Amino acid sequence: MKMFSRGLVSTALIAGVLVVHTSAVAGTIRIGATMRMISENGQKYGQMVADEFDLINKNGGINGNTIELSLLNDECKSDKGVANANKFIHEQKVHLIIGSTCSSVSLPIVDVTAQARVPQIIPHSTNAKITQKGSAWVFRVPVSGRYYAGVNAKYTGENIGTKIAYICAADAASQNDCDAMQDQMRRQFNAEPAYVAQVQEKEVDFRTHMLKIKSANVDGIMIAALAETMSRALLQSYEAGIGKSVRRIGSSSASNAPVPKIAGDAVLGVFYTAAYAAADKRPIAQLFNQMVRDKYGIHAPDHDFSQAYDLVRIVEIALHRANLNLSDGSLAADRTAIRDAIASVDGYRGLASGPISFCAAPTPQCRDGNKTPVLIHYTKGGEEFETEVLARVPMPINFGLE
Amino acid sequence: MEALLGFLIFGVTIGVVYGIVALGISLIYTGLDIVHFAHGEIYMFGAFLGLVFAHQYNVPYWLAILCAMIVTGLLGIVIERVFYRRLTRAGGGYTVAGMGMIICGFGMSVVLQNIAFLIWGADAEPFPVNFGMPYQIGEIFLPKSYVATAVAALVLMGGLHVFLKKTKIGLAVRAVAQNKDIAFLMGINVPLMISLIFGVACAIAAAAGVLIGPMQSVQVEMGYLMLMKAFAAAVVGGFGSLPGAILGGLLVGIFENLGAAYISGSHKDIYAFLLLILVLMFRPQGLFGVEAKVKA
Amino acid sequence: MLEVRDLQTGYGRIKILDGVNVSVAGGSIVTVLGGNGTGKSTLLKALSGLIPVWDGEILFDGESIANLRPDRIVNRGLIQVTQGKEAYPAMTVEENLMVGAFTRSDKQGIRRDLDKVYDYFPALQERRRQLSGTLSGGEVQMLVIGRGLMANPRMLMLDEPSAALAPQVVLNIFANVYRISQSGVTILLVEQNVRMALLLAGYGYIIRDGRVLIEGPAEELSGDESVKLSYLGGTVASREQMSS
Amino acid sequence: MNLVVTLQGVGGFFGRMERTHPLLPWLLAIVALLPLPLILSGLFNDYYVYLANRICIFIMLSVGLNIVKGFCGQVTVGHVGLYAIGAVTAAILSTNFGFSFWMTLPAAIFIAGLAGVVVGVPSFRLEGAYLALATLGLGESVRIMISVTPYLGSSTGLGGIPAPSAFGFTFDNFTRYYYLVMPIALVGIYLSFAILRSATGRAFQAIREDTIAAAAAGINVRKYKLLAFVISAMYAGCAGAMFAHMRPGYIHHNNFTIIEMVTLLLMIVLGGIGHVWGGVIGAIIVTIIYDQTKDFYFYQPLLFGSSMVLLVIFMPQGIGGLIDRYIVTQRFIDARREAGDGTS
Repeated sequence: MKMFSRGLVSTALIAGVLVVHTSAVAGTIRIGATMRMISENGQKYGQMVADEFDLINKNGGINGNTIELSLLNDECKSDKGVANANKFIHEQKVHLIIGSTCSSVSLPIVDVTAQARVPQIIPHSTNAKITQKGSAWVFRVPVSGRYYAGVNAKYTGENIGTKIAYICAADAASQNDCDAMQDQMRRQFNAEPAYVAQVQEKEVDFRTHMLKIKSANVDGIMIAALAETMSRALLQSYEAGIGKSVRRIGSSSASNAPVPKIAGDAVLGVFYTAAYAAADKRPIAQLFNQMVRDKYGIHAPDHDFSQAYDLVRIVEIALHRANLNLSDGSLAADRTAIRDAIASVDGYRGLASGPISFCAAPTPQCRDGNKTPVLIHYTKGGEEFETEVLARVPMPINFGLE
Repeated sequence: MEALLGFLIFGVTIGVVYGIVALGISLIYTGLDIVHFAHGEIYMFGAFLGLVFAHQYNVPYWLAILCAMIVTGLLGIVIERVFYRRLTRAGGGYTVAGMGMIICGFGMSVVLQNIAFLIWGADAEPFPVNFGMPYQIGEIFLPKSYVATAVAALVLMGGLHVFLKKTKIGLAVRAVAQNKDIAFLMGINVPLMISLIFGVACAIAAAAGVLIGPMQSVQVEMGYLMLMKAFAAAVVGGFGSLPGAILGGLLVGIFENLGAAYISGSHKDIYAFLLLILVLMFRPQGLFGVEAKVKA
Repeated sequence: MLEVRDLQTGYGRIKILDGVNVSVAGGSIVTVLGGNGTGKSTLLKALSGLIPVWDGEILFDGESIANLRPDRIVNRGLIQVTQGKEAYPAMTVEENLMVGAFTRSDKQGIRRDLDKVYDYFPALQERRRQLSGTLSGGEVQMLVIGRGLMANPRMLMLDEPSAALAPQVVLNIFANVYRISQSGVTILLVEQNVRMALLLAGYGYIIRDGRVLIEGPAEELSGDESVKLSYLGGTVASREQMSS
Repeated sequence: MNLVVTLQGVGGFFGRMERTHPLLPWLLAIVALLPLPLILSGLFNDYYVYLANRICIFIMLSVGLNIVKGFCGQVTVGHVGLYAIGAVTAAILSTNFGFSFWMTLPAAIFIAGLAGVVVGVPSFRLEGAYLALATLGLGESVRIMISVTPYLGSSTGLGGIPAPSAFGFTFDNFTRYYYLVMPIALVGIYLSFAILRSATGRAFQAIREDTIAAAAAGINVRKYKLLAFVISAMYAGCAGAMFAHMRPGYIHHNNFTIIEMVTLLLMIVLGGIGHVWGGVIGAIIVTIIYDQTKDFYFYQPLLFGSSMVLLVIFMPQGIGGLIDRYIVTQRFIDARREAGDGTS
């Protein structure tokens, strides 16, 4: 039993050495962001978010208060994301949580923030369930996956055909895109999928699937996967001998820069829906493209950049509006005030493909900010890729809801 | 029928790559009596080095393979000398102490992956190599990169065979692999040979990495899945058998592609594990009946 | 030629040899005798550098070779021939022999020595392309001696060449060991087979419990019946073997 | 040196307690650990209570892994697969069939135990690295199965797993959940001790030291190897259920990857393989260090990986080994001092 007591005391010792983190300082708005940082773009979004908040501080802050951002990596793993959220909420006592970038991490964090009554705003997780949970504390800047599916299905069924093969990677966003698309094809055109393959999140070899798809004589292939996985699948679809006449449909991650970079010419003609097109002709979009190119060395920002940027702006607006006390005792009240302020954002027009509006009810209608997907296709592959906007489709507010 | 031929081609092209990596794993096993759990990361390093040579220094593809092999081989020698040597010197065997080697391998794999991330970042890098138009056999397209992979695998295999059977150093390597004490008594510098074995195994893995680059692009996380498949290949072929490793690779490649084609595509990655486990359970010495060292 | 002074060594923390003194003159045949577990093999391992020397000295040609790496010791011409079961079973006979010549680079000399080995042991020449795993026990013993010779040794240390072999075969091998010795190679013979070893050798040591118990010229030792009976484990068996 | 004196005083106290009744010190420990959430949230904040919960789950995992690895000497790297099986079992039973925690916990333990049989059978024929490969393959197959099967959560994960409740009391926040997982973890540690001290534990150790000698001594090697795997699998299953029911009640297949396995390995290596308290010490230290180094996320794998490599090379016995050595030395000094006192 000696051992036991020793164990106990050493535990206490270790706990005693721990650094006690910042307690509340008046005049500071604390924001915690959890993202997948172990990826090149993730790192850069994170950097951009941090830079933008710095800029706000340099320009005098918000109503005299400064913003303190703390950025943590969740590796796109739900348990790490939940741990980060808890750290933000209980240790750093943040007023607002930004994150996560992965649907499978955002999903559980929604429950955490709902229980702890902390506002959460999501930069780019598209899984429809996130806002369908009915939490009053969650806001989503990006377009929900169900809108993407509606637009993709309509375009596919009317212009390409209804015999579609699906390759769905095992991450929450892609899975959702895949399922929703099949659902929409059924609903709009009464079309069953011609072939469905479930693959690993980081699958590298798709050629067997492609050969089977080839022999199924399909009109189009939907590839729902994260950027690297998708680009491999695109390349290998040509290796398997599927010609250009079969159109490739991407999930929203097709907008990420690695897709044209890795897939090269295999990306030509691939179309997808996203929340932002670098080919956007508006001056604000051109300015943004220039800024990202100069500051972060990215040829053209994908919609994840634009959504992160819009998110910062929306947070800025909301914080300006919120009546914050920022004292130790007012944490709960401040969190509620920020939530209500974000909910009051109406008709924000930034980089996003359509106006972003929130409202108070804890429903997807109120909490999915952007409802305007934009249909894009690639006209040039490689690092210096080019895209073209095919259509901008405002969706009816109740679209795809049961 | 043509579809079957297509599946077989895919199985063979990926299978030879599994086989090459398995060759290295087998070689290390014979030479050092350890199963190297960080070999996937060595393979990844090789792929990245190949990319660096091909795109930053603009050397031709075949030369990039060679350069990557040399640099990765040296890297392997350093790792073996600095870290593994202390463990293997303490004696092989897989008692509680021998468990250290496995854990050390896992730790090393995490370290190497993190270092590669810090150097090259997390994003996948394309490895475009222009091989020209694919061959066409009936309805089947056969990209030249596949042919190049198969040829390179054969060259490596043949080269290794000649090295081991026809050269004096190769003879010494085999002697060390079979019995270190006697090799020592014959005046062979055993520590040097062990380093050499490790270096050669790492160089071979690098070649596999560069070969697969054009097919699958290059990414920090690419090593793990390859390692699992290569383990399966090495076990199926009989651990410690060099021709067995290549045959095992082909078998795993074909098995998983046919499984994906005719059983269920979604479970493609499980087939290799299934094969690995079945072989381990019922024929631990491998399918091809070659003499393998089964450690107790 | 070889001087061992107060040699202490062992495995891990267990001391096996506790101050052994052995001396071998150039050109002679010296035998070290002892039963199982008396430390004979440990002595050889320490001499060829496979295990560390704790204390004491090993002088070869007047130079200390204690705690040198085995391949360095081999380079000086001191070669250990291991027991017969330790050939490389997955290599051919000739490959086995070539492993022995690893330290050498004179192709002509190697060729000449190969012929010499085949001359000593014609059976090996017949089977030069066979895997050594297919050889009989006696042939493997010949092979490992031949392998030792391929290193062009100045002194050869033999570890129980008679172990588990038929008397006729043992006779053949010992005859060849004698021929090797005549060609100018110093021999240190470690044996359990007392009678044969003492017939061949000029001087003998008997070790027990990690120390030299008795030493002397071979004729004296072989005359000393009490030595065999009291101190050599397994002598009865070997005497029976002899008489059969 | 005051610390040492205190340690010995407390140790002696517990020793006396144990002589009174073997379970007494454990009950006392539960009582002593009861106010921990209050202390932690008072000294620091609620986040540390959350960490305490995580630590309890990791303790279950690493103590279980230590039984098969440390006590019995079998190299397994498929432990996260069993953990996943426990978690998924609990999640499906509670969300799809409405079972309560008190039903899902034994079910998870049972199903994981069954899976432990499957993982254990290869150990009859395989040793060392071969066994590591087989268990790695099995563990990874479990994860892939989960990731491609919609019913098992697939990529969306399984969410909405309810918080356990008993007598109208719901364990729905960290402080409350702590009072559920802390006793379970202590029971886990106690059972691990009990197993080690029992005839079964001695059989495990005999197999670890020398399988052939153990068989020669009449130990049914297969039976005990299998038993070790099954017991460790049950620990993993229990940890899985504890993890699944913890707020926010969400599991995803990427919680069970090889990286988690490496973290587990680091825990038992750091704590000391085969050392009774090894898993506990490792789980506590690794969880806390992981948390404290969160800001350096780019270098965390480097830190963990290199500490694994260096530990294996320079401190293979881990912290547990150091403590053991300290205790042995201390007892030796005590004995000598007592002997000295006796003569003077």
